[in-house]
Amino acid sequence: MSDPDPMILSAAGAAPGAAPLTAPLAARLAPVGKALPWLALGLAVAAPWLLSAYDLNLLARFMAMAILALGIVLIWGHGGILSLGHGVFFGLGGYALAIHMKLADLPQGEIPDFMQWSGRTALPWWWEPFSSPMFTLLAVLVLPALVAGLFCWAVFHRRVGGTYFALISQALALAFATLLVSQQDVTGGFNGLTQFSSLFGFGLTRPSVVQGLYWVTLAIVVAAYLGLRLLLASRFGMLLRAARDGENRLRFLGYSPTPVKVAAFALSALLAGMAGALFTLHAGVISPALVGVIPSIEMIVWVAIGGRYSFAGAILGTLLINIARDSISSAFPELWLYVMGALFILVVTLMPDGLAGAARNLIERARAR
Amino acid sequence: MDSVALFLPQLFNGLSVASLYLLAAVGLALSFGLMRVINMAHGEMLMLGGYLAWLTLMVVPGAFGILLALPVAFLGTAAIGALVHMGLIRRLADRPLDTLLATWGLSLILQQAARDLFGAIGVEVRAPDWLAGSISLGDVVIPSARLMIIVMTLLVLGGIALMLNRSRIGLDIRAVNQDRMMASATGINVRKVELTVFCAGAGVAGLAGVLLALLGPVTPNAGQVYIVPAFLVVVMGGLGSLTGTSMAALILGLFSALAQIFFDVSIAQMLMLVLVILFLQIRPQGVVAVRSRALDV
Amino acid sequence: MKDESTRDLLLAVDGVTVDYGGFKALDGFSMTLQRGETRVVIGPNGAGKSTLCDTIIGRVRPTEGAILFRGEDISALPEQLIVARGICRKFQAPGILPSLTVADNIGLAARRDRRWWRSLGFGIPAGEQAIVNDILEQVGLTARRATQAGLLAHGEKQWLEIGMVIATGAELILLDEPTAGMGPAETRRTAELIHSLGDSRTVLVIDHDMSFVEQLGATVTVMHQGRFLAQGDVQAIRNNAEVASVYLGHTA
Amino acid sequence: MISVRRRVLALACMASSLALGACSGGQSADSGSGGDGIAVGVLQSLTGTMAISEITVKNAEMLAIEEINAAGGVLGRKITALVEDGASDPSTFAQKASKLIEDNGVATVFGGWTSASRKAMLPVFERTGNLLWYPVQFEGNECSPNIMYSGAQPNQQALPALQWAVGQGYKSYFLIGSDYVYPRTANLILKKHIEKDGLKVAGESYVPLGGTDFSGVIAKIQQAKPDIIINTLNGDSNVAFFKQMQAAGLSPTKLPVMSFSIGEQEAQAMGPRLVEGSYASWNYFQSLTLEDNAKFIAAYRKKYDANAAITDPMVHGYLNVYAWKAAVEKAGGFDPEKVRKAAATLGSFATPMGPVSFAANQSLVQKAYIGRLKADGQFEILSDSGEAIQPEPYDPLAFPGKSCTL
Repeated sequence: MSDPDPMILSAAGAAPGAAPLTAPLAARLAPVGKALPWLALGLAVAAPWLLSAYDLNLLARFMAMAILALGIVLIWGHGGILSLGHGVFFGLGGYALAIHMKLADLPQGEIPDFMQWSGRTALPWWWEPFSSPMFTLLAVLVLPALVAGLFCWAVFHRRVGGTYFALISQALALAFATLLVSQQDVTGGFNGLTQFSSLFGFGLTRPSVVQGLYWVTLAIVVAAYLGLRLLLASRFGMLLRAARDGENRLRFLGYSPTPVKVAAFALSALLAGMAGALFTLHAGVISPALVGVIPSIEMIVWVAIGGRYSFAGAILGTLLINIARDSISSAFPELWLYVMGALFILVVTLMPDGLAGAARNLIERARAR
Repeated sequence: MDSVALFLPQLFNGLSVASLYLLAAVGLALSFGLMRVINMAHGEMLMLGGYLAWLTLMVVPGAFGILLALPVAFLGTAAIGALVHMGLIRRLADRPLDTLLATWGLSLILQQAARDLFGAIGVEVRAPDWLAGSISLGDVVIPSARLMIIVMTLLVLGGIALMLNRSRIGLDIRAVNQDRMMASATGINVRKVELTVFCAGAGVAGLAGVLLALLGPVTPNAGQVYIVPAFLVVVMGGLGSLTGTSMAALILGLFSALAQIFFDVSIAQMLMLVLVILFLQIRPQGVVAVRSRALDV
Repeated sequence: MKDESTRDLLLAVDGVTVDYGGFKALDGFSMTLQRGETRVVIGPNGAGKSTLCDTIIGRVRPTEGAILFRGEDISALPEQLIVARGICRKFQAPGILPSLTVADNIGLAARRDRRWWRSLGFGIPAGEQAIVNDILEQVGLTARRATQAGLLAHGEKQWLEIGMVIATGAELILLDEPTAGMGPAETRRTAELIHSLGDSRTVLVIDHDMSFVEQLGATVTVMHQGRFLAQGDVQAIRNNAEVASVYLGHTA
Repeated sequence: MISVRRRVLALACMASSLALGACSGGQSADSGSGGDGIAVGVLQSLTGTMAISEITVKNAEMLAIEEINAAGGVLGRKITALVEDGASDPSTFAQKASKLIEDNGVATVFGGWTSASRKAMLPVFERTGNLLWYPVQFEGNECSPNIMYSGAQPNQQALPALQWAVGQGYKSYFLIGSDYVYPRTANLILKKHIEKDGLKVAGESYVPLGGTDFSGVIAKIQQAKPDIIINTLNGDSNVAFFKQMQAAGLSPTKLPVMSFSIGEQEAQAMGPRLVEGSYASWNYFQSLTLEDNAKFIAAYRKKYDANAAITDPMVHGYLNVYAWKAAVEKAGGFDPEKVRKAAATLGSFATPMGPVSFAANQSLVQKAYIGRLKADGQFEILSDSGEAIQPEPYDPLAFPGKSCTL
């Protein structure tokens, strides 16, 4: 991919001591611009007091998804790796936590109901360690990253191209979802896993717990946002962009681009796994319908529309698309697929930098005037 | 279950599955070799082929109808292919991953449009009696429809090979495939070549749609079932090589059929992906590697 | 190699053939480079000059023959390991990293520890900052250090890439048409730059521009159809009838 | 100058404020339970793979609501139906259920089709203490106080079908299904019963949902040579299956097929020619000659589509609304807790499928019928279970020692 990188462009443009704003409009906007992010953060923190329980739950789910979107910006926008299989890593995180919660709810010696009606009489061995909260937390983080790292390495170390990667990752999403459905006796099959009552001893229906989990999600969004920006500014970020712009050039400078890509991909999968676990908490269900081909590609839509180079854009895109889907699909169910298809085509062809790019252009135009 | 006795019929089934994979993949593979883009709406060309067959049979029912449906589907989907290429693919030249996404958006729209036009539940293309029966060879029962698929695939394959190796446009295609800069410098109209290949590929997918309709319902998401295996065939086949694509389709088709002797279809699907990834470890350049000087930095 | 001891032999290309499905871009080609030498390779289009570079840095694998660097056969090593051995190449089309700044481009090239996990830090490490400043000065891009490399003028990109190649600290530097698209003044500066590398680096230059070759004043090797044709100083090559016919034959 | 960071954060702000705006906008749609209306939720998939089936159930539920309103409502209050789309996605069902209950304050919800959607909604109903009326046959093994299950339990559809087949003298059974929960669990129960009866399970195969390649499965069937196939395939897969069976020379008249998911609508869509002669087991067939049935069919066709096929789940959806009305009236109020207790003690009430009642385990006591598909897409009813069958959520043979504790 040789797309320009507008974010870096403007970062480079904003050299210390650059000319002060002269345009009165921009001058008037500046304090607003300064205040807006804090206002947004304030509103987001205060959301539990401002929103109904249902709306808060909705926002919490979307925030969880935004964590995944941040990871996609890292690998797609800045690493040039298009993954059509991030649902897999979302699912791994979600299922890891779901298995723990299922086990936590079980009376001594019992096995989950779906295992019984699938003809099983004992827990599968690999369920056992998930009864430990520590192991589960570790699994939520490590498992997706590990699988993603191995997968990414297997494809890229033999220098298979980016388009191939996209296609193979899509096949991975299909295979993962199909496998989950077919191994009903250990995965819950098509129904997925649901009916959780507590997490680490906290009742999930208690309002204080619900609010607390929302804040935890928000904190992770903010932390991931800041962390990723820091990472991008580091030499690692430089290497990643270099691998995107000139993989071979990087090789001929003596670097091996594969581990850079693998590390970035594993990190984005780790974020996806966290997102999956938090989503499972908020939605109360994880199922194959959330991890297959279609959901995986929808994740790309959020980022494409928000702006593939912009972390804030990805958060915005995720929230917007999901809110729009929630309202449009209720009112005009048939319309939703047209809207999504058309949005995809238009954004990709006409504004590849997404909303964040459009907003940046507007600001720059205002500044130039 | 006696797996030895299942071997022969599954071998034949594997051939017919491989044929469908090949028809679905060949257009993708040729376009990919030429332009480095993948059309995610290619599956919908299969679907359109199926609906065109259905429409043809509404107008001309009976045995003749299904024969007429083949050219109708080919030309119809090729025409749609031309629109897709001119309206979308060409605009996104040099942005392969964006092409992937834009064509996926298109696939979504086409599916929903089919749902609105023809209904969500799908339509049935009635095979004429000479295609609905079967031939018995000892213990192996061979459905005529599947035989027809294999024969049609061989014909299409032969046609493409003839076009590539014997015609003027075939020469141009091979030239562009080798080195587009040089080809363009020698006066070959690269855009025309790309358009031709893209349309022909879409047309072949349309044919596959007609044949698919002999085996199952034509539904708005009929194309989705075969498209992911077709992608894997492209990945495994190597860049723009007809031989490589054919061999990859054969390997994957036979593999998926024979794996079904021992596993459920779901597991067989998973194993197919594992096979492809393992294969790439050994031969990342695909079954057949076309060595070319046009390496990019 | 005549009377120099093999101790000073840096690179030996030994009977290398590169076969593109019947077309031999290199056909049993051999040459050697001494430590500290500057060598120019010329030849008509399609003579195999760029393929020679490609083969040395591992972008193309020879069908036959070996490439010995300090006596070690490197023809099967991955690219980054070849670079680690001390060979670096400047490409014909400027191979810079467009979304990084000029300084970061050089900084990346100047890194001594190129393992990925050592990249988890910020900026250019203090120890390497001096090298980066030096090289920026050498290639005349100090004033442009904060500019995004993609925004440089064509000539500047060429210099930037030369700077990157030097910054890797490679002992053997391959420059593939370093003056392509440059005016006479810029060409002269490039020649000076190559001169200034002195004896510390071995340089292999590929170029068409005879005036540039003259300014370099180095030994010239002529290739034709993937084979060795002639070798000598500029004057000798100018007077070589065989070389003249090859060039005329191809330009006619 | 506005720095990049600030600009970027500004966008985040826009996002959150938009999110907040849009979210709180949702509350204004609240129609509430006050005044003279009573809000109920109708939650089916209007989009996605399940839409084709679920829309007809939604229609039947809306018809019942309309009829009740025309007749004066419930306890003198008109019913306001809030329709939501589950989009064939379990987590969307859960989300919309909680929206209906917590934001819109509905008194009860009618809806769900797949077990996955029901499983995802169940925690929402248990948490909020609301009540779901579920209209589709399912695999049992569930018993929640917050769900009224009117669709058949396995012992009201699958087992009667097996009993009939045994009675016909079939000895060797091949089980084929889509790869999801209902087929696998139904087949698990069937296998236990087939083995207990000393008969043979000739084979068992699953294809992924929506799968259309049956070459491998048919080869196995040809190998196993069963007497009858028990088919729990779903949707489009059925067309492909029957078509490829026919091409292999195994039409339903040669090798009998008993299906649990092919109703009148599916038969009509597939082209009855393809499935003619195959068997089905349901609690309702459109061809039932009952006065209430004729009335229902006429009303439905008048409102929606003069040629509409009427199916078992539609009738269950329809009767659910009437059962809720009767229970509310018996309880004298809308409190879900009281309504469900009243429903379980309602006794027999009239429906298009004849008189039925809810058992103490909140499932429906109903008859099972076996039908054979005719060329016109209607079923010829071959036999019925005689008296109504008591629902058994846990099959005693397959799941010994489990029972429903409400």
